[in-house]
Amino acid sequence: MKALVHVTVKPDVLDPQGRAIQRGCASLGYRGVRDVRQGKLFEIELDAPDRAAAERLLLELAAKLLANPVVEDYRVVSIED
Amino acid sequence: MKALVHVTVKPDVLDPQGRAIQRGCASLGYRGVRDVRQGKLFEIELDAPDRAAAERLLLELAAKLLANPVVEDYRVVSIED
Amino acid sequence: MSGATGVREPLVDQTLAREHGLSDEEWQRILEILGRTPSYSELGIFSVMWSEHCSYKSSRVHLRNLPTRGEHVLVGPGEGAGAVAIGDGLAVIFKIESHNHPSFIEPTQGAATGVGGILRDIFSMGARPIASLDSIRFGPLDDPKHRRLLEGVVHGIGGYGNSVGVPTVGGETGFHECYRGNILVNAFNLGLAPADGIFLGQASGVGNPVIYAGSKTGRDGIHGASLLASAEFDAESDAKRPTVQVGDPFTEKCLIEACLEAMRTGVIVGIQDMGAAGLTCSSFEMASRAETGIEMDLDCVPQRAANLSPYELLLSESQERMLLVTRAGEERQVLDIFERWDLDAVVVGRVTGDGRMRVHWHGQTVVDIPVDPVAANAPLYERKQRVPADLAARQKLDLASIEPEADPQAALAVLLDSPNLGSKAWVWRQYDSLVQGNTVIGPGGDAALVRVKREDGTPTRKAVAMSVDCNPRWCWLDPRAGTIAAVAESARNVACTGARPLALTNCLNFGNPEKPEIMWELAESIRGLGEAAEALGTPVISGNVSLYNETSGRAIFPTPTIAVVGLLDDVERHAVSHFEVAGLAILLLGETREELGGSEWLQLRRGLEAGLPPSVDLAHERRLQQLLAEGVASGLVRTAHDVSNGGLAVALAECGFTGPAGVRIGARVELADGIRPDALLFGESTGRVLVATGNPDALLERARAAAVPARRIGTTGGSRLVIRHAPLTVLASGGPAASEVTSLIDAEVANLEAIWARAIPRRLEQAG
Amino acid sequence: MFAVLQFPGSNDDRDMVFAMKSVLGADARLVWHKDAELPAGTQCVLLPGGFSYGDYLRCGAMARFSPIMAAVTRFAAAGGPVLGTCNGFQVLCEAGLLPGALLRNRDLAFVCAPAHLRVERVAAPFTSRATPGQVLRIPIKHGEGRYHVTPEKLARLEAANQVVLRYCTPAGDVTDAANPNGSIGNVAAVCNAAGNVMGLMPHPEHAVEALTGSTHGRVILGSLLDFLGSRR
Ligand SMILES: Nc1ncnc2c1ncn2[C@@H]1O[C@H](COP(=O)(O)OP(=O)(O)O)[C@@H](O)[C@H]1O
Ligand SMILES: [Mg+2]
Repeated sequence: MKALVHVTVKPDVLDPQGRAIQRGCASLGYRGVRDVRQGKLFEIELDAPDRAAAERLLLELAAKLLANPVVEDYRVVSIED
Repeated sequence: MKALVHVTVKPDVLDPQGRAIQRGCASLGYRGVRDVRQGKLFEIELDAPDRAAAERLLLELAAKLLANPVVEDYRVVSIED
Repeated sequence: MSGATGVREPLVDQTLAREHGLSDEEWQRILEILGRTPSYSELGIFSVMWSEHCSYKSSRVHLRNLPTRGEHVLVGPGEGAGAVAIGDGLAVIFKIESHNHPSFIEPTQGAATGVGGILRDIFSMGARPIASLDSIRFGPLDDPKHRRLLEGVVHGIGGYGNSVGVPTVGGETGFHECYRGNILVNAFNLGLAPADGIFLGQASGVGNPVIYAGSKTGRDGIHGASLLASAEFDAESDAKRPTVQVGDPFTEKCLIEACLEAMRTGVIVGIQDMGAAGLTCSSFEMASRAETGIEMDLDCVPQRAANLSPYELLLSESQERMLLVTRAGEERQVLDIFERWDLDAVVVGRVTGDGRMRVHWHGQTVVDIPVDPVAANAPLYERKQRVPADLAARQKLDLASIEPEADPQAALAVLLDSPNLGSKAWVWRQYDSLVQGNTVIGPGGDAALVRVKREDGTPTRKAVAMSVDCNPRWCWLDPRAGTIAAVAESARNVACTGARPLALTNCLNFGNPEKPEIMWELAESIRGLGEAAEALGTPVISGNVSLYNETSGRAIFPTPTIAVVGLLDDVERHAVSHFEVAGLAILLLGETREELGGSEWLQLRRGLEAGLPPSVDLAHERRLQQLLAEGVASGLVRTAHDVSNGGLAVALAECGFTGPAGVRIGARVELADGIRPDALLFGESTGRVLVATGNPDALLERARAAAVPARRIGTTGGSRLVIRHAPLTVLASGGPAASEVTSLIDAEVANLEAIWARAIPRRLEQAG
Repeated sequence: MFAVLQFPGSNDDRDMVFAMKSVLGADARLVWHKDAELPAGTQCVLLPGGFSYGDYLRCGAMARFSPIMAAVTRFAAAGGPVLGTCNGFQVLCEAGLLPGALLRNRDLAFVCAPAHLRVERVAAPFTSRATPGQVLRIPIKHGEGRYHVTPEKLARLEAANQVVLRYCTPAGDVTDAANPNGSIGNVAAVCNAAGNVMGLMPHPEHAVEALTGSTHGRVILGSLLDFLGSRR
């Protein structure tokens, strides 16, 4: 199976990368870009008996390894066979 | 509007991060995780007259600023009002 | 053999050979060597092995004449790097290499993999890498593209070097219009090895196993170094672009530790990294040096991508890979060590005695060619040379017609604010210069100084000094003289710490050698390199040639980057390049002549790049370096700073503010010479060093005995830099009258520092 | 005996051993991350700087799962002193042995420079040799050293005297300009509630010899030595 996991910085944590990109947009003339937050994307290929099991495994993995819950949120975005 | 852009490492390009994470999963006992590729996720808030215009702008931005087209692919995943 | 491999491969013929960069004569030669048409894989091998990058076919006839031997030289050019004994049973191993073309395409990864590659050259010889330098050159910073290139390259060098735990202790950063289409990224590394424990890239011992270790092979960089670095850029090169190689410093760090550990088992016979042209180049070179052959099975090669063809497996430039030969039957010990570090390591072949390279894949022989004609006896060219038609015009400069500087203080500000003379701290603050705990002088001094610690962690009293230098404008005005000056400057920088220059390495960055004018520049430069190396007693122990540095027919200035390495016997006795205390006498060693040709002042204040570069007196340089070594060892010299770009005024200003953050020390200086004041302040006469000493008389006496011109010009102290001028004519009539002494510069050191410190950052902060 | 952990990608491991052993004269030894137990006689655990596992996911994220970390957690729970510098600090945060997280520097660039640090807590085992308010000069070198906790959490840490060092000016003033990475409250070092686990971004092991720039690192490493009473 193929899955996608999103990891994002919690809203109250400063994201200087996102800010720098937003400023970069502005200086390139893209004034419409009001806010940018940068997160991580994981494309994962895994073996699991079914989608429910896959989701359990992915959530566990995200909580333990892919994200640092002190500063990051995570969610499983898609699971495909 | 709110949009999501995915930036991923091109398939033939080495992704040391992803490889290290895959190995990490294996050593944590998650043997089912066969491959991991790490990419970037951008949550963007922007003003645009309509979705088509937003998409045009985002693709332009991705090519110029968010992704490095020499080693990365990008796609606009969603645009919401 | 061709067509028998089961994969769809293109038909091999002369047209395909041309597309592979092989000339018609080279194609004929291949047919003669093989007695048949090569297979596709074989064609690929010939094309990379005979590329400029791997074969040095344009430069080798000239490089042959360089002095490469010396009392202390253990290994000269030809191996991964050169080695010099430093006593205590230790040797330093060092080399510089270019990664220009990949860095222009993808600055971060290009620069990162450049660092990775030079590190492998060093540790593959049994040395622990202990210090890196980088020499980087870009187009002007008003071009947003070059701001991004600078940021990317620095990010790449730092990202890789910091992560592998090797300090980057110095370098140089330059900007010039001529690099707009072709930036330069030269990476230097120096390692430390037991003098009797140096490993060579030799596949000796028939029957010994050949081991592949490190990262898996992917499709990265096929024809990367070889073809990219052997042809000019043009609009089409985008399409031909190979998959960019990505550096993996974590794997490299593990590879360093695993290789050094494996070398201690005593079972390794030979080892080399897979650099340009990957598996092909490393196996051919190792077999060629040992006069053996190799038989290899590509199916054993660890693979990252699916369905790799033999052609791709042989030519991939995937990073962080090594090829080793061990004693037969004892390979297990080595394989176990790699496994402990979680690295792939597998036996992929055996050493044979028939002088052939035989490669199998899916049960078929895809390559069967004799080693020597491909490696040791690659084609060599004595390319045509021609003096550039505009050389006389470049060199023409009538000083009398150059308007004298009316506002020296403003000129000093302009010089300090130029990206070439301004602070490079923006660059080197992003590099870990401290890891390994031996950095006595890091970036910011004339040369870096690194204490020597044994592999078991016990410190010695010794230190190694190193500096990388080149003035490309001088080399463009006169390639031979410019190269001599680069060697002299690099050695002088090293001597300013108190160290004795030992040997050098070089990276010759030039344009397209098929153009006779470029070939002339290259030949002249190598001639100068040889003369200077000979005269200064610093043999050339390694190096690298990077040609075809041009875009759309416009070549870079000739840029022979020189890195001299020196040895200091007692690290506690060294000099720094800034003023440490007030109240010391300032002496100027060497002579200031009326030389403004090729100077920064002439370019920045008069918009001219012309004239002859300043002359170099190599005999004087050698005496000067000897004097510095003695002066430092005896404790007389506490500060020694080379006078280079921007001349005496810039050097004096730098002495005042390049010490520890927040420490500023001014100086009062009086110059009494009969030459025009702008040449006095901003001329770039070579062979000059500013020193600060508590005992000027003793030092002057030593200088006299050493036949080095020296004079006291002032005293350290205060918060201002004051430079006054008392023309000689006045002196002759009985001492300067107060009214005739003119104040040329009178400025707060803090203000000068502020200008200097912002030169690069303020340009990077521009929008876009 | 000081156990200096060696993860794949550790860089300052050998430097830490050098500082403890060759400079301070203590017994120090490298301990491989795949070992399940600390060597017998371990009195203090040091987690060195570097880029464990390349810092590829997040700094310290993977090292915390190394087999040796379970033993370190037990050692810390039993009150044994544990010090993490730079990457070691990041590992301790990831492992939950210290509060907070270390994020990408405010200005996004790696920075290698001397830093001035004001001592906020004078106590064994890490800072007994310091005086309150003393300013130490110790280098930093990191790309991800921005200490983060919520402001409320910071207030609790401060109230419990868990902030050990803060970035300051040479004169000892804690200012925004003296903050090299954007850390909340200029925090450069924190300890756990029990006071036996500390993490700091600066590198005391690179400040033990005048020859290489500073000896202020000895204040911290020497305090540990005093605590162990193992000076030879
Ligand atoms: N790219 C770089 N990497 C590391 N250090 C650098 C770099 N560029 C310049 N430096 C350092 O900045 C200082 C000034 O460099 P430079 O102006 O070339 O000095 P010099 O004229 O004495 O050769 C030197 O100490 C040098 O090592
Ligand atoms: Mg220089």
